[in-house]
Amino acid sequence: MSAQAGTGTYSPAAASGDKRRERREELRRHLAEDADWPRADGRSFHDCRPAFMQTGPTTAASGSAYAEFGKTKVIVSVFGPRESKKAMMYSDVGRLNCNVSYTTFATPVRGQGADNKEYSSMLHKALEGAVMLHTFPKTTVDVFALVLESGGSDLPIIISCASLALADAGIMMYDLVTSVSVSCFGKNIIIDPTSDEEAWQDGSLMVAFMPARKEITQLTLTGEWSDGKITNAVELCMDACSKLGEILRDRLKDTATLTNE
Amino acid sequence: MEYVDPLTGFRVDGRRPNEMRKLKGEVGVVARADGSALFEMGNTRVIAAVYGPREVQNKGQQVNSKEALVRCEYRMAEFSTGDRRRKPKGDRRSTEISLVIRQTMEASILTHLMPRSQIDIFVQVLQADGGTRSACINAATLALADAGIPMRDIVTSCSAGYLCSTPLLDLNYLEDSAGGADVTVGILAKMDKVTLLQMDAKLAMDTFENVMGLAIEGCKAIATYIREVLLENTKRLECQRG
Amino acid sequence: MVGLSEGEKHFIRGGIAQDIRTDGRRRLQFRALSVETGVIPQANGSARVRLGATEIIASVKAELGKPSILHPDKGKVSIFVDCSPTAEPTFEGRGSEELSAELSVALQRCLLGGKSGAGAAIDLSSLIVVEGKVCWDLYIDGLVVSSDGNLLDALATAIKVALSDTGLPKVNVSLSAASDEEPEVDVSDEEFLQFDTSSVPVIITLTKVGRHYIVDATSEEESQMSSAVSVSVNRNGQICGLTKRGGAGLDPSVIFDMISVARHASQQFIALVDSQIAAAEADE
Amino acid sequence: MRDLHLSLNQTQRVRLEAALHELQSLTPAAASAAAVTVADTIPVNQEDNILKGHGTSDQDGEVVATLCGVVERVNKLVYVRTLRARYKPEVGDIIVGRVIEIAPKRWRLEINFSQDAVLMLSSMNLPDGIQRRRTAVDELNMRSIFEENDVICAEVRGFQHDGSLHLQARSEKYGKLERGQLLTVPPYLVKRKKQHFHHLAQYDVDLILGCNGFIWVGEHVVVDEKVKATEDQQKSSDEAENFTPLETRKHICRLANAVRVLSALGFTLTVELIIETAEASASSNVEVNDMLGAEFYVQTAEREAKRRADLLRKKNGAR
Repeated sequence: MSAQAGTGTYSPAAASGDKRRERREELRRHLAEDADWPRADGRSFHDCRPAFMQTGPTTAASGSAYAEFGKTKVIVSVFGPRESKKAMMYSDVGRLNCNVSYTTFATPVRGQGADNKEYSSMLHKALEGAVMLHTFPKTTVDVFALVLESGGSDLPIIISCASLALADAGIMMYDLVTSVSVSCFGKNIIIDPTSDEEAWQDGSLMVAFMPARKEITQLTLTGEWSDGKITNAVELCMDACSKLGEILRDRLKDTATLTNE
Repeated sequence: MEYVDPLTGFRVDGRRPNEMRKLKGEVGVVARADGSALFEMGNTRVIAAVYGPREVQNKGQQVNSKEALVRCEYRMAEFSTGDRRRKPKGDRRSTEISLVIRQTMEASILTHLMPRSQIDIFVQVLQADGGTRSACINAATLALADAGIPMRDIVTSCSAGYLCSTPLLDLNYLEDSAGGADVTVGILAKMDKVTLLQMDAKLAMDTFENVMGLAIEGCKAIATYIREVLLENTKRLECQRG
Repeated sequence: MVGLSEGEKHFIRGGIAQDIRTDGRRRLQFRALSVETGVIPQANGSARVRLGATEIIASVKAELGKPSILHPDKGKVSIFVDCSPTAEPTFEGRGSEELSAELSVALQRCLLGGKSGAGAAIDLSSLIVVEGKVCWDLYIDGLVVSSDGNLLDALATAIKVALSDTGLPKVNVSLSAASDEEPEVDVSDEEFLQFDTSSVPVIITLTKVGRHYIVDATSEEESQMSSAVSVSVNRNGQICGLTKRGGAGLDPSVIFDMISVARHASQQFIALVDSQIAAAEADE
Repeated sequence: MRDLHLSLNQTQRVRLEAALHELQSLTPAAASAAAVTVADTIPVNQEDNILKGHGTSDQDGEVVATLCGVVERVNKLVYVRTLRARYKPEVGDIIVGRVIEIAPKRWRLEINFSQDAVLMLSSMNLPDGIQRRRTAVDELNMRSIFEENDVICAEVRGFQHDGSLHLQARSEKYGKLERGQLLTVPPYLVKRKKQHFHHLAQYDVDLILGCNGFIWVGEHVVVDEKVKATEDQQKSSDEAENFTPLETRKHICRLANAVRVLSALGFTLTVELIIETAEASASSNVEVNDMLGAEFYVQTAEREAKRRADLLRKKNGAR
């Protein structure tokens, strides 16, 4: 990783069981008071974590991207378009193959990330609508996402990072896809939750969005929601997605100028 | 545990030693399959669906283009056993039973009449209470007949065991897990030929003959029942066709 | 797997636009629903649901277990779906794994509520026998026996019916003085406690074909979808879960519109399911 | 009953049973007596030098059925006529099929037979209608004639020496079917007749009863306009203007549902019966969708029982 990724100082990660439980107790207390409380990392409810994104960490792939949002670290490689391995029926359109995996050390408990089996198909659905599949008939584009460390909001970060990697690979897309999730606590909505916050949430909502076309490619929701709350949360997410889209765009421009020089 | 009451001679579920559980067979239970059937032996309940004969889907599996390729998959529903445990799909037991069912059915199907085609038999156990492989074979026979696939003969299967010095017909799960011998027999009913014979544990030679004889009697009774079901169904279809 | 020719696809799209689908249904009309309870006697509750040619068996099994340390005041519920190859030859072997996982996750999302347990279909605290010591673990299994589209809605319906059929045995616990010891548990064979299933939601999947939405799509119609939204709605009209399916992007206003249409359709469907449950109970 | 799992109420159940019972009593006893199942011995007079046909085999000198069905005897030939089974092709049968694959010089079609059927490029009329040798260009343009998943009507040409089943489409009436729906029924419900194409002028609908149990219900197409129509369709990019007219569509759906109900009841599908059923639903103001409901299902069974009883009475009266 380039030098700018480092922050200069470093401190040991405090993730021992007792401390985690303490933080959860604290969160619970705040919830009971139902007041605006500072989040564990000092953010306010509608603050996202600083997004660090970069293209080209892996050289063997056609395109790749690295994303780091707080503790969540994701790397995505894109291969192809290359000939479909599977003996498939004739098809006018290309295939998009997505796979999400976790490192065994991604979670506090070893190997827990493997529980998120559905992420591969969720990633596929979020990206499918944005990729111009008809531009590479009879071939496959493989998207491999690896979560190095899971620190909450994993799937949205994977989706955003994957769309950056696709763009880096020069795959034709209608638009970039960015994704943001929110957690709901009582009547409060907090954006870009960490793992601790996700573990206590009453409900969650995730939006994958194409900022320029203003279209939602994926939307999931759990927990009980009233109509108005859904609207608010979705709008909040879309706004965050648009801003995240700008960051992606800047990264791509940076890469383009670098290669031109 | 007393599996046979020494005084009355009745078994734990109230049956006599040579008494079979209640049978139920029904064809046409899966709308989209070419043939399908439900078969119950007491609490054991299975569904079989037959797809085909149709063009061989994976040419690599075709061994002989002059005969139909018969395939079989056995699956247990998550809720089919008393204690619920998650098992990976394609575990060894399922693979073994799939193979047993396939070989047993293949012996009866006139595969040479359907060259270059494949027949898929899928059996799904809804409830397992002993004798699942027998129930699966019986269901598969019904489903194959429902699909109009030509067969040499009706194949039926039944099990028998030996507990408390008594040969017992059609073991339920409790009796099956008692650790005694368990003989599963499959026969071609009319030709009077045995196509499947499996046994766990050990038995004296002459006892074995008795137990096997009992299982064969069971198979014959099932064959009579299955033919009734099929004849009934054929007559009904013919009447409605007009 | 359905392959349709351009002509047929065009015909289906036209039918949806003109509000008369290939089987004569209107866009927001369901296929015939039939319901049976107690089909798996070994389970605590079970149901068979048929929606057109789609057939689902759902079973609920309850086992006594220990609550997790994080949630000592709550029982546990897990939901799994399996697609039998009897329904579709392509489901053989590992062929149905992806679909089964997708359906399982969608059901978990719609029925289990948030991580804290809020908004769950089943009140998890009602599954507690002794706080921190003994609770009920509910295992909900869905099996797709025959498939002709709209599996998710049919599965959710089957689970709702199976839960209404479920009786949990009454448990007597004799607490020993020492709190470390395992409590003695006596499970009654005769007394059963019925569940409160009034808050179990239904799932309505709206499939978008052209500019219109349809409910209860057959597999032929599903092959035509550009996108679909599955919304889980409870009796009070609250949204308890949502999944968007299909790749194409949707305008946010369209999604909100689909949610409100689904909510409207759900109230009709809940009434239909309730009447079928009542009829099934009367039949027993 | 297969296909339709209806929740009948008590009275409907009784009525349905009565109707089915009536049907049973109307069937000549001989037909029901001739029913056999797998492994049943078929009684024959051994001295007659009989010929063993379809669905029979020789076992220790006895003629034994290998299928469930009804024993038929034609002169010396004894065979079992199957009921539910896949399609058994005969030369000259008119069938409806779906293209599965495009292979060199041929299309492969699913026609509910134990193998895919083959339609050679040389066995069909080219769009220009001129008889000539097929060129390499024709071969490259095959996808423009039929592509994967297209529904096609064709005729059974026969088995080739390698055991594959070949079709032909050497007439204008054969070819691609568009703008309608395909239904599948068990092939035994479709009887071989002189006429399998039916233009129901009163509805502006084409009904094709394929011998293989594939039934097409679609908008009527005038044969010589076929080519032109496809061109038109390509021209008009706006799909909405091109939809089947609502009236015609209602007729198509009504006829399709009539086929669904009749096949679920296991009644032989004749064009007359299909029309009669559709008409009956329309005249008693049954909504198209409600035709698949329990009430209409029972009514259809009752109507058929009555129709057959009348038929029988007429026959007996004539005698």
